[in-house]
Amino acid sequence: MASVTIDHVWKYYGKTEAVKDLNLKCADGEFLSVLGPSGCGKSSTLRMLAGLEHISAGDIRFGERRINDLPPKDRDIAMVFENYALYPHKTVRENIANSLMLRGASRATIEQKVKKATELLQIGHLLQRKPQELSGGQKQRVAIGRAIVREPQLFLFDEPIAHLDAKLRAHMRGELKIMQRELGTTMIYVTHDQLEALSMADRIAVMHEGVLQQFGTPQEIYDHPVNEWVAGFVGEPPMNFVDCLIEDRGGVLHAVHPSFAVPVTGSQEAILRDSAHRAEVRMGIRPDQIGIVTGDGGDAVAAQILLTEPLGGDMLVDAAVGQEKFLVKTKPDFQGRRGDACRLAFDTGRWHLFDRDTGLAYF
Amino acid sequence: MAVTTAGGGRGIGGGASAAAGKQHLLEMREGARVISHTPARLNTAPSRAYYFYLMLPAIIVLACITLYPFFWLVWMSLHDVDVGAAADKWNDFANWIRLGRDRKFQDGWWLLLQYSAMCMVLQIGLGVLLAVILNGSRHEKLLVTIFLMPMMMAPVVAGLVWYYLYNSTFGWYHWLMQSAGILGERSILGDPSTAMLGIVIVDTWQWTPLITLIVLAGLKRVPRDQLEANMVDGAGEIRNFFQITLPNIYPFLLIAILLRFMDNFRFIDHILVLTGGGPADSTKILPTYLFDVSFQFFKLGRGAAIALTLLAVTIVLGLILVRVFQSPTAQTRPEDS
Amino acid sequence: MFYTPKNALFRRVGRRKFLELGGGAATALGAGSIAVGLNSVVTRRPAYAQSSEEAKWRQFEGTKLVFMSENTPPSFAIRENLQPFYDLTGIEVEILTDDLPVVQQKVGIDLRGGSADFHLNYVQDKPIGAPFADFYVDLTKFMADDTLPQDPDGSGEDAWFENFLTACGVYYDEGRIVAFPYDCAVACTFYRQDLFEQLSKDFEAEHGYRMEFNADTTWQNVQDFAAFFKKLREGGREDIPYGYAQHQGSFAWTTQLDIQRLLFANGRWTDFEGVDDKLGSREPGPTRWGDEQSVLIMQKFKDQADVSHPDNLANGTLELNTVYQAGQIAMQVQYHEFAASIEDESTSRAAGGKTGYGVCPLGAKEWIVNGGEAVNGTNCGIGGIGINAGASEELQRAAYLFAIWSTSKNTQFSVLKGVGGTPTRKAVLEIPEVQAARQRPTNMPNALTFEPVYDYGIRDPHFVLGPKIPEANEYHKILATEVQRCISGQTSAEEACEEIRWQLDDMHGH
Amino acid sequence: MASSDVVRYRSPLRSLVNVLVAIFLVIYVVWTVLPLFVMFVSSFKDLLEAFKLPTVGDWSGITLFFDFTPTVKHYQSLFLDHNFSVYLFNSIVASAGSALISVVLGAMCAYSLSRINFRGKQDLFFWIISTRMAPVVAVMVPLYAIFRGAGLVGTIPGLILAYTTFNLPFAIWMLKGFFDNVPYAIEEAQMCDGATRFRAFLSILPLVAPGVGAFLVLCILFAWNDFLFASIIGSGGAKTLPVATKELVQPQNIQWGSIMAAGVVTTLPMMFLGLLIRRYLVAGLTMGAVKE
Repeated sequence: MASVTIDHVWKYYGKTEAVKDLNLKCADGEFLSVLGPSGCGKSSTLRMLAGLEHISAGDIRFGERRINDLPPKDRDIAMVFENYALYPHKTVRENIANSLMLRGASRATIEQKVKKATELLQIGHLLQRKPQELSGGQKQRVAIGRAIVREPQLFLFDEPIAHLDAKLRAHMRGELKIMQRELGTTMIYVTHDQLEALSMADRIAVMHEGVLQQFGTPQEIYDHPVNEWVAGFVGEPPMNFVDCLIEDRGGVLHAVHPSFAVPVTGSQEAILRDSAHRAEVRMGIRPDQIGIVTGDGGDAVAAQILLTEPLGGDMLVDAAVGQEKFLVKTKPDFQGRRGDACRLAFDTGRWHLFDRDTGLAYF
Repeated sequence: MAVTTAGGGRGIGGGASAAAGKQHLLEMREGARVISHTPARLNTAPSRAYYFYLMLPAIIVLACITLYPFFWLVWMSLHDVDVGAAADKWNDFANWIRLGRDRKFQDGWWLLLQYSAMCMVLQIGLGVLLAVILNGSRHEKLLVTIFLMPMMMAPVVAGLVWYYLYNSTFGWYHWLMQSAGILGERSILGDPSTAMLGIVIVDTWQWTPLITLIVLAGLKRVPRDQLEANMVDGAGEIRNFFQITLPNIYPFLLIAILLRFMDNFRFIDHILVLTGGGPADSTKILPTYLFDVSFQFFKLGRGAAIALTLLAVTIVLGLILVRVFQSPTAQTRPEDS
Repeated sequence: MFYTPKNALFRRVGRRKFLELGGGAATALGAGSIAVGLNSVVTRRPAYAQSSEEAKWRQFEGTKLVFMSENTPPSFAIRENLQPFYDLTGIEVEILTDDLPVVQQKVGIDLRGGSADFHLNYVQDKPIGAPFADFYVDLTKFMADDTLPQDPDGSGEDAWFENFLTACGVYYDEGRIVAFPYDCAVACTFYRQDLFEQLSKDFEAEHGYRMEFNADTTWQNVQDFAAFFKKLREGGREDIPYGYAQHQGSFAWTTQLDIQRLLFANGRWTDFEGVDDKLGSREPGPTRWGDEQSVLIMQKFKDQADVSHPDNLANGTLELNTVYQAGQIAMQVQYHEFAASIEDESTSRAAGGKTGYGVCPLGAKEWIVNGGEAVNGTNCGIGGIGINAGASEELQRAAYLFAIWSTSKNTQFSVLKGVGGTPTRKAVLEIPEVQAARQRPTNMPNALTFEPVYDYGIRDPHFVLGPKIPEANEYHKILATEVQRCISGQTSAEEACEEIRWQLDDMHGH
Repeated sequence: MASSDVVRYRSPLRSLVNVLVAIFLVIYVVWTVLPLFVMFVSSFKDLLEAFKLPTVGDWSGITLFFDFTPTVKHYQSLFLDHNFSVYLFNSIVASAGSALISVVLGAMCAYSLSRINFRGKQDLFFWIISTRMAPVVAVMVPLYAIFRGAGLVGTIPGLILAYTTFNLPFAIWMLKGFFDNVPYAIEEAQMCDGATRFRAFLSILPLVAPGVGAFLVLCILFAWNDFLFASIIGSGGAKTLPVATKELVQPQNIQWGSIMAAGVVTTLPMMFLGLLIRRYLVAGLTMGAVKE
């Protein structure tokens, strides 16, 4: 087991910079998820960790050991690939035992370890099959089996469940998390699916265009996104954004929009007042941080219902505020209809304001 | 639909349709989708007879130039057909029985096998090595272009050029080899123990590039993640090659081997030009012997029997080849990049 | 739109032919002449015994013929110069040329199939004549036909050089003549006179006699010469060529002739007991191979190979001449038609008086164990021109005109002048210009060889043809292979001879 | 993401291997090119110059190879004395003619095979391709007899037919693959529009045109380089370049300069064509089993 340190790492492909000055430290036994849309550099990062790409600049260390120039076989890692990468000409047993055989383990050891892994994954009955005879989920399990049988010091997962159907995906999320806890092995898990990251990881590194945006626990990422991009990327349904101006109205700073003006809270006001440049901001608020009631009046923001989407457990409401559109998540018993007037109440304790130029969050 | 697209998407030559064609195809597809909403004449599926008529000219031509000679061959092999006066008599399988004690016939098969095996070992070895080196090399395009050149040459011309190079009087290769102390004063073709090697070298020179190209095409299809998974599993490059690359290109190798094997049966141009089967019959592979028997001794009946054995083996090889053709692995397309 | 050769024939594929194609399936390679003269046109204006010579020549005016020949200079020369024949007869002749093996194949299939695409054939004595003799027209009937023109110098035995008519025209039975001698290749010795003179002293010091070449030079002497040259060369004299070289390349026929020279020279040994090789035999009986004489000569031949040019097995007649031209051997027994290429300054280093021409070496007394005579065994290939018996009578007669024209004195003379032909007609040698050309400087280099060849070698008892048997081609291959096995050390002389015996007797069913 | 991009790590061994690989490549390229180069250079040499060879072991003597006065007389003599213009024409007409016929008949047959199913289709298909695999020497005797019976020996139409024996099965086999890739829906659409069946067939030809063009060239290549058919069926009235080149090895004089010049004349056009259809070459030479 080992910690992983990524120290000022760069990756270029020709002139393209895939990863820019990445710094990360993953503690021993931690489940770290690297989250980002495709092309953000997360896979490159993972492949650099695995030794499948050269590190253009910077260092990566497992524990104290610098592994930049080690070939994959000497890094003591295991990796699960997006497409499973099973060996089609080998049986499931051979696939799983491959790494042990390559390391010259004894027959008995192999037998025992394969048995243990397949029991854990409940694929003992598939051992004699060839990969093309397996379903997607089974292939996935074999791929994972191939990784865990090694008992490596580091697991690398490259979107391992992206190709499964939604239900299976949800199931696998749980299993993977349990497995990681049981094995206690450091795991780095790359995904573009924020739900996976949030639900499974101890900490998440959010990447965008090769740059690490934020590194923190799922809760931190969700509650305190460092910038507009992270805020927009994390969370489902996505955060609402509206351009506002900060104006001092009667000694209280308000986020002002042609259709509304909402005062900030005290602690927020202190932050804003410390900031020199703050006039133009972008307000961000998650759909579940907006309260909605039908009818007019009150100090809440007046809006009109554009669309309601009942989702069973929840209901999503598209509401128009002037030219802006807000997505609101509410209870399924909400009675509004298309065209009805309604009022929105922003939970200003949990909303976010971002600098409109830099995108950085004030709070 | 009564008529199905047989073997659709098996995909021989599929990757070959040019971009322009694909574009056109897409447009046509769009068109098709719109039009198929009008149910008008969808039931006018062409009759099978129509297709058979289209097929007929080619089938007739092929039948004339293959079936007819084939039966003729069978007939000849059972009769005493040669230049003597008493000809064309039924001869109680004498032509076939004679093969049993015809040492040159047996040697011919043996030499053909040796020849093919030597060619295969050299060409597969070199071809795979080259392909692995070329694969992803910066100069891949240029080198492949260079390697194409020998293949474009008429085998007879290639034979003549090599004959010139091998010649002990004025051949530069002979001089090179002698100077390097590899060969004695005899030319490579002038010594029964090396003549076969001389021909193998020419064949290798001309056709190794084909193997390289085939293997190269195979290498492009080796899934990268399998290689990488194996690397992560702990394999070095050499193990990776044998464990992942080789099994993946195996169908390509098989195709290459079968094709070259059959070409060795088909083409004796090199041998005819270089040694004519000599010296001391050391390069008299079966087709060359057959050539002698039929065209020089004019023992047409005997020749026909030999020819039929050759045909039989070729057809078996061909059957195997077609099997491999149709195997799914060989048909996978290159990964989209 | 397709190319038709200069004097091409019009090929008419009519309805009839298509029918025949269908019918041909049934007859297969079998009997009968389907499609007689399909590619040709015959026109006939009958000539009578008493008619003028001109009328006899012109009686087939408008006829078209095809002559299938080997790609040798006489055929090229005649093809380039067909106009006189056309002017004389009004007959168009298309001359197709190919390598001898290809000519063999085509002619063989043509004759065997019973049709006649090629009305006139190049009848090389053993490779073509011996197997296909029965498919040619007996020319004697035309020779006696006074409605046909005849050569003023005659076409009988006496008109040609000794043995020639029999060699290429008579097979198995006397009285039938199937071809007229058209060209010939007779062996003689080419040697580098300049080198012989230069090294003679050294040689004499070693061997006690002068290194010269004449009619009394034996094969044993040749062996000594070759050994001497080889020793010099191995002693570091890279400029010294090898002394001798054999013809053991891939051309089986001349490869067989190469050992036959020795066999015959030493006691006039021939392959089959009681068979006159000039006449040949359909069923020659058991072979003599394997007897003491043959084993000894095989051994001597191997010894000879050991001191000869090392690449014997790669060099056929043709290649060997190139080696000689390149100045890498000092001596070769070669066919006299090659003299022209040797004497060509632009292609040969042995040109310009450096080469002497002598008869083939004499047998060595001590090598003869069968009590026979030692002779200058001289072998040859006599190429005849024969007429395909599958052609119609009319076409045969028209072809006869070409046969006698192409072998006439004037034609042979012009070929000799032009590209270096090899005359077969005695009268050619009597032409004063030819007489003069026998001495250097000459404008007919082949004439330099006439003395050893026509005046000596081709006469009995030196003349040897090799067995004329229907299986001649297979015979040549068997011999070539086994001799090569022996000289490359794969078999001993005894084994080689025994193997030849077994294979020949098997071939003949003994 | 080709397999060639798999990462490699630097190590002393690796550097050594790289050096060895580079050396091997250089040697191999030289080995590949040298015969062609010698052919090219020798075609400008006179016979005696072609005979020049340094003494064994004298490596500096290698310059002797370039020690000659270039002459184009061999090329001249080919065309002036040896009728090479005629043979060139024969080669062009015969190979192009056979390619054309093969592709036309082959397209019809391949299209049908691609569009219908019937019992024994696989067998028919195998029979078709087996005709191409058959060793030429084995069937030459009966073939020759047939051709002679039809009066086709030594004629260009005969040669075209002879080449068709191997080009037609090839064309059928290859083109079927093309047609298999064209969705039947296109023809249906055409027919819905009121096209006849034949017009529908014609309408998909543009889709396969690039491939068909390439295989036309491949057929030309095979025919052009053929020797056995050309020498036995074609020679005489329809001699082609390879046969004529071989025939320059004449009993009296092997004119190496002329042979090499003839080799250049025979080879150059095919190299050019080969480069032209480079993309299709592997598929063609492996009868479609392998695509690049």
